[in-house]
Amino acid sequence: MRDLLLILIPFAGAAAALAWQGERSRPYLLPATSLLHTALALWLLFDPPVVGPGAWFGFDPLARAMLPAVSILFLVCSFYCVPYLRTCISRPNRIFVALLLAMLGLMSAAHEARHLGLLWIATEALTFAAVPIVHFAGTPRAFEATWKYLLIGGTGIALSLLGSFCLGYASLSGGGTGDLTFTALVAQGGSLSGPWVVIAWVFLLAGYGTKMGLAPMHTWKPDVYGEAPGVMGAILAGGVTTVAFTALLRVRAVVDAAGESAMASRTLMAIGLFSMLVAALFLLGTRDFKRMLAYSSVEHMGILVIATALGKVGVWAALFHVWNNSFTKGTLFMSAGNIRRAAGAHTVDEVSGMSAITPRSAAIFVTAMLAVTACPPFGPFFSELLIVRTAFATNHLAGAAIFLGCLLFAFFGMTRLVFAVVDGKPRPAAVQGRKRFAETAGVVLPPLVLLVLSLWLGLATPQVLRDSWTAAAEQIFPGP
Amino acid sequence: MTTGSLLLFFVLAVAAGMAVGPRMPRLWLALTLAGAAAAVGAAALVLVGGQGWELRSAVRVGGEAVHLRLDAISAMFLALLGVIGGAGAVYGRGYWSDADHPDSAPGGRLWWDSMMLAMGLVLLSSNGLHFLIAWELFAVSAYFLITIDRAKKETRAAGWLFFAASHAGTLCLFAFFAVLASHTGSWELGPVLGHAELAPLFWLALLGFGVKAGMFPLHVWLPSAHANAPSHVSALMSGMAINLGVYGIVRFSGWLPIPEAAGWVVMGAGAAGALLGIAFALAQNDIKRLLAYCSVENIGIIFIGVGGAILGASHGNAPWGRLLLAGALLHVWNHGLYKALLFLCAGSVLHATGTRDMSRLGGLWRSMPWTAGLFAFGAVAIAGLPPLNGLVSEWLIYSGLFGAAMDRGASGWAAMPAAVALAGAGALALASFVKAGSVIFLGAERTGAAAGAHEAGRLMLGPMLALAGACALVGLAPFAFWSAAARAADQWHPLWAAPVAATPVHVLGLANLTLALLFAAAGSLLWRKASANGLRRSPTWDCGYAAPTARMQYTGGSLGRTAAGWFSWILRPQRSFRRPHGPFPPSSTLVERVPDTVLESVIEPVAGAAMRFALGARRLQHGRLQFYILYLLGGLAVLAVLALFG
Amino acid sequence: MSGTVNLLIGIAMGLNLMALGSSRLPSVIRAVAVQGVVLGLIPLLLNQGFEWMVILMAVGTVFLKGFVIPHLLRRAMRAANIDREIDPIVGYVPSLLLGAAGAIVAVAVTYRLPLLPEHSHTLLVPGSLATIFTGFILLICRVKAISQVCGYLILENGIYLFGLLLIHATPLLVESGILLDLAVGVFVIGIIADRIQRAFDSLDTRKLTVLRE
Amino acid sequence: MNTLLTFLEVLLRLASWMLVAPLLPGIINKAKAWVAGRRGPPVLQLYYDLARLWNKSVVMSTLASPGFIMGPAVAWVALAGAALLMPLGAVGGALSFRGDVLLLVYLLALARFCTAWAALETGSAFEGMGAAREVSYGVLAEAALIAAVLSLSVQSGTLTLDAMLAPSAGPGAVLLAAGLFAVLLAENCRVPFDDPNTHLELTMIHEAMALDHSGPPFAVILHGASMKLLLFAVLLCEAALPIGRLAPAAGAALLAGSVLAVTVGIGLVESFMARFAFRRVPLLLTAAFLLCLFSLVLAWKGGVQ
Repeated sequence: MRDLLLILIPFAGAAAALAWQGERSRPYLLPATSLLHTALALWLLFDPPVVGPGAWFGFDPLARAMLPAVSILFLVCSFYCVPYLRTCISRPNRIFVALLLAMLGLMSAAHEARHLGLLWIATEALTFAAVPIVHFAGTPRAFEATWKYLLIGGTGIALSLLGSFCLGYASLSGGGTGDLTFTALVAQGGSLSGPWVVIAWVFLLAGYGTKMGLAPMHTWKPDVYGEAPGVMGAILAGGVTTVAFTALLRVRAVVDAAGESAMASRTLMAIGLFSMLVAALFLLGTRDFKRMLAYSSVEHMGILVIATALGKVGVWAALFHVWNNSFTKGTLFMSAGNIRRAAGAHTVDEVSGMSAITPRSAAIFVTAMLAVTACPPFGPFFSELLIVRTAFATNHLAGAAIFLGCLLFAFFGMTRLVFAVVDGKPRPAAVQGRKRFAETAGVVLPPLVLLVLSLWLGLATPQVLRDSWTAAAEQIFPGP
Repeated sequence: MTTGSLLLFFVLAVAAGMAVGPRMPRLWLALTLAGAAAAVGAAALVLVGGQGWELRSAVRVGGEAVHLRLDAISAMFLALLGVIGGAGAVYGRGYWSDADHPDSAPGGRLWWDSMMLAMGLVLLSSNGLHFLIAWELFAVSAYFLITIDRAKKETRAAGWLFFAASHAGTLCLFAFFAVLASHTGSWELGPVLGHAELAPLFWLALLGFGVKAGMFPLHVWLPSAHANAPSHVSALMSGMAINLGVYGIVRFSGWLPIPEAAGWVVMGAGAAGALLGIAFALAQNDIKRLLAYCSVENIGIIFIGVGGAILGASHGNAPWGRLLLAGALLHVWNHGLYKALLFLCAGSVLHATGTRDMSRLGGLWRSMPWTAGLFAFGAVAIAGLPPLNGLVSEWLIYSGLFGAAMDRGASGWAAMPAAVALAGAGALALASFVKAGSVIFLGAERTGAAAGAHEAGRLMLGPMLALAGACALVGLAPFAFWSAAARAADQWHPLWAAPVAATPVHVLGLANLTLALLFAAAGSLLWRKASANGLRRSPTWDCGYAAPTARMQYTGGSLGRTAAGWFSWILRPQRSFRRPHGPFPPSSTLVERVPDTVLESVIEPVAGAAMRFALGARRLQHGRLQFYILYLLGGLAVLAVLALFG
Repeated sequence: MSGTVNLLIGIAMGLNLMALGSSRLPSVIRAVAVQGVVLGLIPLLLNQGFEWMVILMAVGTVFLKGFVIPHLLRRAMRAANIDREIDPIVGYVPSLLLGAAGAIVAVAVTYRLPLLPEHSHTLLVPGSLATIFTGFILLICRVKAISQVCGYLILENGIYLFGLLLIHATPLLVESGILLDLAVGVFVIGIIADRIQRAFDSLDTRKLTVLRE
Repeated sequence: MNTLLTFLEVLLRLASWMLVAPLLPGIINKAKAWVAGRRGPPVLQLYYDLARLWNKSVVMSTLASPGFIMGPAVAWVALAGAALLMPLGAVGGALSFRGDVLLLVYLLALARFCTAWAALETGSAFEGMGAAREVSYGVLAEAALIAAVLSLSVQSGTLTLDAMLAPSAGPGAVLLAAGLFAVLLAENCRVPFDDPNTHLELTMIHEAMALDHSGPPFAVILHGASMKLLLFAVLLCEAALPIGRLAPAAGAALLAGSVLAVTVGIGLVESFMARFAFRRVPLLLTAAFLLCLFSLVLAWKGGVQ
């Protein structure tokens, strides 16, 4: 029941937001609701419920290993939203608040969904719920981004639906009932019809890969992350992508049960490395620090997928990396949002010397950039190092080499851009920005909190999280 | 006082220094000095007492139990860290004072201590994960320390180059430690000579640590970084930081099985670095670039020793191998000491005149006699001349190489060329420092900048004197230091039990001492005699030329021209020369620039090609939705092929 | 029974070609609408016995796909006062040929797939594959936003068709949820198309290439 | 007692080195004069010059620092120390230890450093030229010297001077002698590298560096130069001939004779050769270096194990 509450609370909040009248006070619903949500999520993390085998929704080990990260990220973002929405009070925020909360609910639902169809429904709904927030700015650029997001995302989602049907049909033609709950599918295991499983995997990988933003299905990402509000970028990059990743993990469990494990690893490794390569290439020459974050996100999705291809330890590392990615990406997006609003632009051609205008945000931005490029002692360093180690241990020498090479090039690109933005002489436009944008605690603390969290996660990973990841990895790869 | 408590004090003091540094300079200085002293003390306890210190704590950092260890090898480096860290801190207070640099000095103090702390932890940590953490923290703080003066564009560029190169090296170490851990099953570090399959790992270590050490040809970042950093930072970088690369290679070549070719490659790289590094130095006109290239040379000398040790270990633990390793370790010390001294001298010159361009200086000994004297002192030391410390280690390395040659084993073919290269490098170093010293300090002031110079303040002279004193100490009483180095050499390789072959270092020390006394005696005697005979001052006799001017002096460029000309095939100097002609010639100019060939002829073209490729690839993101969907379809197709037929 | 189904599917496939071949937007929209209606009816034929839930679903689908969304699209079209697709990326004849080829390939592929006996003699699988392919062609080859929306609709029709394979297996609740989602999706897309028309005062996606690299 | 004896011996050797050294330039000049058919200056000319200079007053450039006077002193001490390290035939060295040969090489380098530094004190372009040439050719000379020493030590399997100089250089002796002779000429600025009694400053190395020196410092420079010449001559002879293996008397005689021969040889070279153009100097030095290298290879191949 508690796990269903996790889905219901945000929807209740959304309903409240729709009904709420005060424009100024409505944003406070966000932190209020997500506080409840996070509290509940943490309670569930420490004291996981027993999930019935046939249950459609449930806080099973996989959900337990990921959902709290999303919840915490959302909590921090919601605190950031309050001052953000106050600055653009001109635009009505009813839809914004309601849909953001609905997204939280849908993300919880997707993470907890143990039925392929429901998982798909939640993901699709999530996609469409994000639309109005993406073009919250209301500029033509925002509309263009939304359009691409919709059509590419929609197509991808459609493919994943096709994949889900194929999986169901695999069960049917394997003599099963076509029951789409993961437990049933895994239970049917070897008797699933092989060809259909493979076809299903291809469609699902492509479909949910589009949602994750794996190359070459990533093309919507830079546009959306570049145009959407920073906090939205944080939630997309740290929350929505993890939903798609959960889906892939759950499906992978089925595919392995059907005895197609090698095929899955092969495809995952390939698409992961390709994503990292593309991301590294685009990061090398990028000049727009918000689109840079998008490519960095593509890179990290690639890292997750590669880790998933490496077996049990890899999945453990991947789950670790999900947390790190959520927190560091959140920090980056929020601090970048501050800098963008102060500078009034987001390409290095128009922005420089921000350490003089927004010293705190600039410092946080640089630190988070170092963290996300695997500089110790922040979390990503540990997870990525573990992934490299696992890759070597499983004799993926070439894979590991490419992995490290891409990390290096990504580092080159990101450091160059970020230092160019932070150092140097401030532009006159930004100097006026001093008046336009003040670095209040409300906009500086949230990213800082996430940064500290990621530091803490790296140096002293809590045992309960380690256990939860172990349990989740066990759920994906049962047995030794 | 036990080693452990001293080390704890070091860590706490420096960490506290980080905390208070930006706000309270005085307290910061006290804490840093105390920490440095504690580090030296701990190292001394290990080096004299002989037994190492080890701590296995239950505290877990990043999921790994803390495991610290200080043996003679790491103690050698820790002691140097203490000396240079302390001296540089004092110097920095005078050189980079809050008065001159209100907005960067506080940050500089913070990063200084964090760098000291990180380097100390690198030396202490005996766990791969923690080693990497400390290593990267060290790189990051070095970056921010090099670029505390972020207003200057070239400083930022130099810093970024360092950061990029160092990160490339770090990723090699990622791979190195990851493979190591995946084979041994844990992040714990220690001798694993059993795993013969790990031998190829040595190359990864050589790359990863070689970049940091500035081993030729991986030194590309070094000249600009050392030249553009504040001088006390250059001293710390060049005197200590690059030695950590040496530490890594020494450490892991002792603990891991080693491929056959390793010794040859290391010694070859060392010899090449020694000769070419100093050739580049000779051709420089920027005093700090000259010193930086000279670091490349000295690292080369050290690597000659290390490579010889590796060869010796693979040739039945020949005694000359020990000699070479001990010599190399001692040279780490010596180089650290006199290179720090020289960078501080260069810093004083820069501080007094505002330029690093030697051809704008000259005659500074009148305005800054102390700095001039100390620079000459450092020049004698770095050229390996008696009676100072450079001689001791180079003498040891020579005798090791001669020993290898006298064995007439295969390794002789590595030792003999190395010895000759070392000789050439030594003579070139002498030439470079005759050039640097004379052009900066002797003759007449070439420009107003030089004329307006002033002697460095007390805070700056003190550390310089201390370092000079250390150089003299190693030179005149080498035996104590030799025994430390020998002890470290014994602990290098688990199979090396027997002590290093006895060498008459004490005789050398005696000779140095006598010589020093005689030099002083003869000098004063001659001076007395000259003044007794009557000493007149008159303008320099320029063979009858009526009106000599300061611009007629021999310049640095012309001083180095002949010898540098022999290396023009790699130096590739860029000259722009407008000759004077006609009866009434207009102003003529000669601008000479000696870029780093490896950087500008190898790295930059490759990087440029990669960049062009990346920029070309960006066109794929052209904003046309239809093609994006086509990409999606294509990805789907490729995945299908991979899944069905892969 | 399955004869009728096959007939309807055949009609749907024909409508694919019509959508591909016609340059006039209204006729494309009409094709999509009719296809929606036709496919909406199939569940009624497929399931034995009388389940009011299924009927409700079918009616909903027909209403949405056949009337609401087409109406929305027509409005956007009129607002932008365009009624034909101008110089598409791939011409109409080539697209037609592509579509036809796609249909043939779909039929050919279907014989290679391990189908259950009760499905092996229906056009469900080839029809859905062909329709999906048609949808992709429209999405890729057309430049007017509306044609792309139509492409997306056809794509979803194809998937919906494939989903009918599982009509007995999957619980109706899930199916209806899926249908609802699809409908909402198309609806949102339509709205955004409308907004774009207002923002750019055109529905030519060639104008939507500001964001690049 | 024992140390006292050693001390006395050292003093004795020092005295003899100091006294004998100035003889060599005189002999060279005599030989040149004899070839040219002149009477030439007396053999003891340098002694007179030194004595006169020692009592003259000093003129010092206004630009020069005390290093201008320190330099020659330190250089002289370094050369004297190097001379003391040299074994004298069967008598051996006064203070010899493993690796003393390297100290010798470095003492010569120190002498070079000090002379060049003192020369540059004045800021005169001519001294600059001299110093530049000195340090540049020093590179090749030092490499050749190390190669020679290396071949000797490989030959004899030891690192102490008197052990490695006692026997002859074996198969490579001739090559080594030729190489060392060239190095001798270069290091002591004789024709064909330099012409000690030219008066065209542009063409000088050693003389150019001493242009501004006068009085006692100049005397010290000259005397040091002569000691350096003697040192190289002794090194050459002992490397080439098995002097150390002979009976003391015979050894002493042979040493004296051979040194005399070398000196006269220098004189003959100076009378029959012209000075090289400066750009050809490196070639000759490289040749010397290669000769030493070949002798090293020979020593490596054959010779006592």
